[in-house]
Amino acid sequence: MMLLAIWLVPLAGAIVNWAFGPQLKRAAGVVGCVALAVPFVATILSWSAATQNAGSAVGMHQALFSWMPGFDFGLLLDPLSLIWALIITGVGFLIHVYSVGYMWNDNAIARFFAYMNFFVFAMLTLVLSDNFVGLLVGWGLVGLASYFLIGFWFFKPTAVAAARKAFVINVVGDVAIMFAIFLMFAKTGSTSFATVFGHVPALGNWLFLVCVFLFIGAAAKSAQIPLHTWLPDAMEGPTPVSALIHAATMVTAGVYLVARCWPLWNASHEAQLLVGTIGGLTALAGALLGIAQWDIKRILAYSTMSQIGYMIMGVGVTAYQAGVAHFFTHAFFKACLFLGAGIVIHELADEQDIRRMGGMRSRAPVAFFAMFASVLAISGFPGFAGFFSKDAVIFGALEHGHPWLYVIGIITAGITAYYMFRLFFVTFFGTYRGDLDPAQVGVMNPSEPAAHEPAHGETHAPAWLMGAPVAILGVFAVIAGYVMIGANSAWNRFFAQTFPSANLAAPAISEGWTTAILFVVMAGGIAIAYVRYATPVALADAPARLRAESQRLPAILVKLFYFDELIDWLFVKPSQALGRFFGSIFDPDVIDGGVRALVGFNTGLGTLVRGAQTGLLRSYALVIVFGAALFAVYYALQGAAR
Amino acid sequence: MHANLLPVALANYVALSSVIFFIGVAGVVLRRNPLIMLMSIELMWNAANLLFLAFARAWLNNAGHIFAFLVITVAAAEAAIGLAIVVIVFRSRANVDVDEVAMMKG
Amino acid sequence: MTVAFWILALLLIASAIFVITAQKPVHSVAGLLAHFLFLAITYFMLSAEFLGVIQLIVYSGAILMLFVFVIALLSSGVAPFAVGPDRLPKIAAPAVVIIAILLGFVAYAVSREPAVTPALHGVASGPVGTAGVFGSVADFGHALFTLNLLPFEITAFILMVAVVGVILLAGDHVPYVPTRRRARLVESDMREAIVRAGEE
Amino acid sequence: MVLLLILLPIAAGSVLFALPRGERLWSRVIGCVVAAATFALPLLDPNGGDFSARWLSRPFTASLHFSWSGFSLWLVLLLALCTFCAILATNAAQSRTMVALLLMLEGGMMGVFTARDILAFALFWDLMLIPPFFALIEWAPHRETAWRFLIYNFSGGLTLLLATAAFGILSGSTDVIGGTHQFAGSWAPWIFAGFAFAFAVKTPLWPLHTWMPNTYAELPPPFVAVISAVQSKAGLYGFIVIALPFLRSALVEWRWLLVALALVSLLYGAFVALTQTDTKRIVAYSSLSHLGLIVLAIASANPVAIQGALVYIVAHGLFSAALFLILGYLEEREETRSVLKLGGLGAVNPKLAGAFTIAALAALGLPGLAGFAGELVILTGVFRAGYFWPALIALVPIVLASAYMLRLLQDVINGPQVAALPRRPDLTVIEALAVAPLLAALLLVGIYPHALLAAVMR
Repeated sequence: MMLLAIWLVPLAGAIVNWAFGPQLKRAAGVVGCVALAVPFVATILSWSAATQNAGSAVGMHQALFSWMPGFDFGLLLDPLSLIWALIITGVGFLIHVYSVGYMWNDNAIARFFAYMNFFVFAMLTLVLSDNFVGLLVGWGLVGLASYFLIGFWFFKPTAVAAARKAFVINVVGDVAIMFAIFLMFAKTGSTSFATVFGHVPALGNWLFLVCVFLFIGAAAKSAQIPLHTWLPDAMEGPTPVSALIHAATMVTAGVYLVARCWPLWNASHEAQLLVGTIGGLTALAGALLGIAQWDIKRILAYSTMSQIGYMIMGVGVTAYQAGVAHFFTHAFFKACLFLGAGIVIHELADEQDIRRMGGMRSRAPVAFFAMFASVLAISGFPGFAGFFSKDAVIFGALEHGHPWLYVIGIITAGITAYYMFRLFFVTFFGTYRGDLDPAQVGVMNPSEPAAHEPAHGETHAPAWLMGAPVAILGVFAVIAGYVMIGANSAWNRFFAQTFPSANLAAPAISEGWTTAILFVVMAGGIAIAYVRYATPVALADAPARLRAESQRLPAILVKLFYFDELIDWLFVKPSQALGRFFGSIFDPDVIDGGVRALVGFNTGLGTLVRGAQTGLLRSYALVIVFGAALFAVYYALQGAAR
Repeated sequence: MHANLLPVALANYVALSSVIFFIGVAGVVLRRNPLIMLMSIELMWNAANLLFLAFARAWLNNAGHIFAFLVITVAAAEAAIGLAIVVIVFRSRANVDVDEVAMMKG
Repeated sequence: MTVAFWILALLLIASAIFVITAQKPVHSVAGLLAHFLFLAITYFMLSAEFLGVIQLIVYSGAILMLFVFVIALLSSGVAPFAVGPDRLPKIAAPAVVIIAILLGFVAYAVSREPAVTPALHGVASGPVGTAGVFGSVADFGHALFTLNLLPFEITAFILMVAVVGVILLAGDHVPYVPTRRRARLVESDMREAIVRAGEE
Repeated sequence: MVLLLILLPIAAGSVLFALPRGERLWSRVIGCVVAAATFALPLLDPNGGDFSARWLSRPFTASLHFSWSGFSLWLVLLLALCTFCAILATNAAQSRTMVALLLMLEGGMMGVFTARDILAFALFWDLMLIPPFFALIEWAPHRETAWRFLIYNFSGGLTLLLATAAFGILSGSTDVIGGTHQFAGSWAPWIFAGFAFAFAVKTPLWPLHTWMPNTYAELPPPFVAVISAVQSKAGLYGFIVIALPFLRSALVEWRWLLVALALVSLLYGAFVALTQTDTKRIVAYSSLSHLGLIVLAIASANPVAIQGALVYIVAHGLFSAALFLILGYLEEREETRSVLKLGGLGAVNPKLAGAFTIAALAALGLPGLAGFAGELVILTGVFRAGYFWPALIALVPIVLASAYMLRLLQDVINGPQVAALPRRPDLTVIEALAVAPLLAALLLVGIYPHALLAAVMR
């Protein structure tokens, strides 16, 4: 019952908002928030049941119905899904409250909350399902919700294109998971987690293939290279969407998938190597790309990609607790960063270019303090949430025997500190630059302001609607890591029954030294950012410096490592060319041409014999007589022979 | 007349019927006037009927009579339709030369 | 009997030839009428008195009347037909050959005796009109309305279709020629015919 | 009962011609009632409805034998539902003629789906081709489309008849559908070829598909809805009830060809759909792609894949009917079918946009809607049958489907409003009612496809 409540209440909220949207208007926000508060409370109430060892397996399980013969559907709440469900409903609730303020003056507020609630339902389907098909259903539905919300302002062509791109790339992931399901079903005859994980040896040679295809799915959803290009574009959606879907929850589904399938990963060393490497590379690439961005949300998007790279690296190298821990802390500080950025964007009437911001410290103090905490957290400053989890991931890579990933992790941490503080300094320090000529700060093609047209009788939302969630998230960005202190922390005990404990030899560099190295690298990153953007000299000269930097950015970073072009040239262009060739040459000329040749042959034959059709009645009669005569002759000969 | 056998040899009836039939054929093939063509067709029908009746008499089996009866009705229907066609062709062309009515030319 | 047959045969052939050689359709009709009369007599000689009567009533009475009506309709007032030489179609020569072959076949058939002696299904004796006598009306009617009822009904249906067809065809609507053009054609042809008649 | 199913629509269709030509209300009312009746009839008596009368004794025995059970029951219901919705959506000036033809089409197809005798099947096969032909003659802008449709499909009908005759003569009886005896011998491949050609033309399968895009683009939407949703399934139905049970050995011998053609259809349709600009042609080519998947399932001859094929047949019927009806509404409102000209419809006509979105999502295989269930189970079965690469290749069109379907959807309903387009009111109640059952069924089948199978497996 409890599980059904967690699962279905958001759906009910979505249906109510969808069906009665025009009547509800702003009350849709209340419906949306309640539809999240209920499952959040229900999840907390289920805590003890979900962590207990009931019978053979940990957690609450509820079988629901047989979807198809051999495909049974049920719900499962164990510690892993509990963590996700808590973040989805808890952080989701805060973001919903924030959204009421953010969407206060948007006419389509009911539609917005219908989509948001639907997303939560889909995400809960994903994490609560006890089998791969249910997971895939949730996987697809969150993609759909993401599609709707990215393209929420459907009159903007850029938003529409971004939504399509996100959906199509996510479908690549969906079909990859589908193929993994075929493999598992063919070998184990089931799609339920329990059965598949109980028969890992049965997969035999296909184990690596299963892992690869599952990971393609994870990579598409979690924006791992080379399937990451949709995530920065997805920032076309409203900011709360970016916070909930493209930072805190949906994009971490890949982490969930790998963590959920730990028995597979534990059994396949190649898969660990693959996933760890991709995760590390993504972390690095995201951080590098974050350096060259000016759009506040795109910087955050690349940082999300980079941080998920860490998580994937963590779970990939089988440091599952560490990877999940980074998801946990990241959800708070990244949501906080997005929502804070949302306050800033809201304050500036939808301006997103940080070059045209500056001095926001006084105009948005709540955002300033919350984001400061979060920036420190994401940089891994000791004492803040990110410090504990990121440290664990990086050290885990070394611990599990991947020194290269360890090095990449440390380098990335430095870059992260640099570009996050760059964002922070440029946005909040100095003086406001929005009233300067855009070209003066290096903005060549300024965006059109005001994505949504202000409605008549526009009123201001109460300030706490947006401020309180940001503040709460900011607090969590500080304290969320405290559950992870020490080897016998609450966090590790929580997952003791879920993930296997590995007995590992102590690595060459101890955890303490790792922390020290990380701190030095991070401090270096912050220092460079401070020197470049926040010294009094730099602040005084900010417009000129920003302009100069805009012109000097390396082309490869501005072009985002040419991934978009590469995908375009490798897949999109050939597909279109093929389609055009088939549709306008092959179909009409080759296939129909063949048919026409047949027709031509027949018409030719017809022309040959049409001479006989004189139209003269009497010659027809004569021909009939002629035929009759032939019969007569035949019978005469027959008779004569007899 | 009251004997069971034919008064005249069956072969003679066959020959007579054939001759009348071929006269009908000749009429259809040689004449251009559709009315005379139709009449020639009637000749052919009747030649066939004569044969039916002759054989019926020879074998004392009245199935031939039934058939001849049916032939007469069908011939009547055919004549009616044929004449109707002649009438409408004349209406539309004021000319009933069958060689000039060649709409079915391929 | 034999003599009667030969006379009738000659008359039948002669009238048939007249039918196909007469220049005017009315003459042909007259020839056909004579032909049908002789044929009816032949039928009587073959003990088929019902069919002989039918021949007279239906053919001579109904069908030939139809021909006469059509001739009268078409030739009222104007020169009826564009009468030209009755050209032979181009394949006349092979046609002659074929007909010759066929006639040869007929002669051959006549010259042979039937290979099988037919089994007889009744008697030809007794007064005409009595039941059970071959060729009597009662005998014919019995056969028609019992064993052959279905074909008989189908024949009725065929006649009905013919009636409907004739009404459709000869009615006011001539489907494949636009009315105005048809009227123009008829008009011009008639004018031409009158002019030609005046010249003659 | 079962005869009523066939004869009622045909009779009602004939009677409708007695109404005046421009009649719009009563023809639709009668049509809807008849279609609803044909929907209710099998539901009242799901197992019954067997009618049999000896038709031929020589040279082989054949019966006019009809019944509904299992698989055909679902197609009968699908057909009745689609016809109902199509008639409801009929809004042309000539609705009388259209409704009458739709009913006759329904009757003919009912015969195909309920026939238990291959000869009767072949008879109704040809019969069901006639109403669309007349519809094309009446409404298609190009006369040759009608002839192309007729010639392609009747040549299929001819090989079907020849194969039926050969089958009957060699096995003694054609009253066999529903049984499973194996037909072997040197003639088996030829008979299979005859059946397969007919079914492949109707489905259609590459390279016999070129009649389809024009036909679908030029027929009035209610007609395309029925033709693409149900009539195209006749070929697949034939494969499943005739080719699979009786000619399995020939099928197995030639399955490499079927698999290859199915894969080509899958990819070919998807690639072409990517670049077409006519909304109806996009969906037409997507049909080529989707139905290729079902042929793949049949060629694999794996029981799981066949179950999936059944689900997908129903799913494709539902979403293609919905899509074509919606595209019809769209064309009626915007007076164009080019995606290059359309745009921004969502703001003006939100209900239309919503319905369109659901249908398009089902078509691209969104999890939770019917299309996904079919795709997943089909490919699972195909994979289980040992077709590793075909199953992998068949995933590519799913990605392409999301690309072309979203392109279609977004180009029409999203983006800024186009000033040149006329602004028309949103869906009327009747129009919405015409697509609502289809969309609801899509959702139901997507969430609980087992119900569908349970009825068939019983």
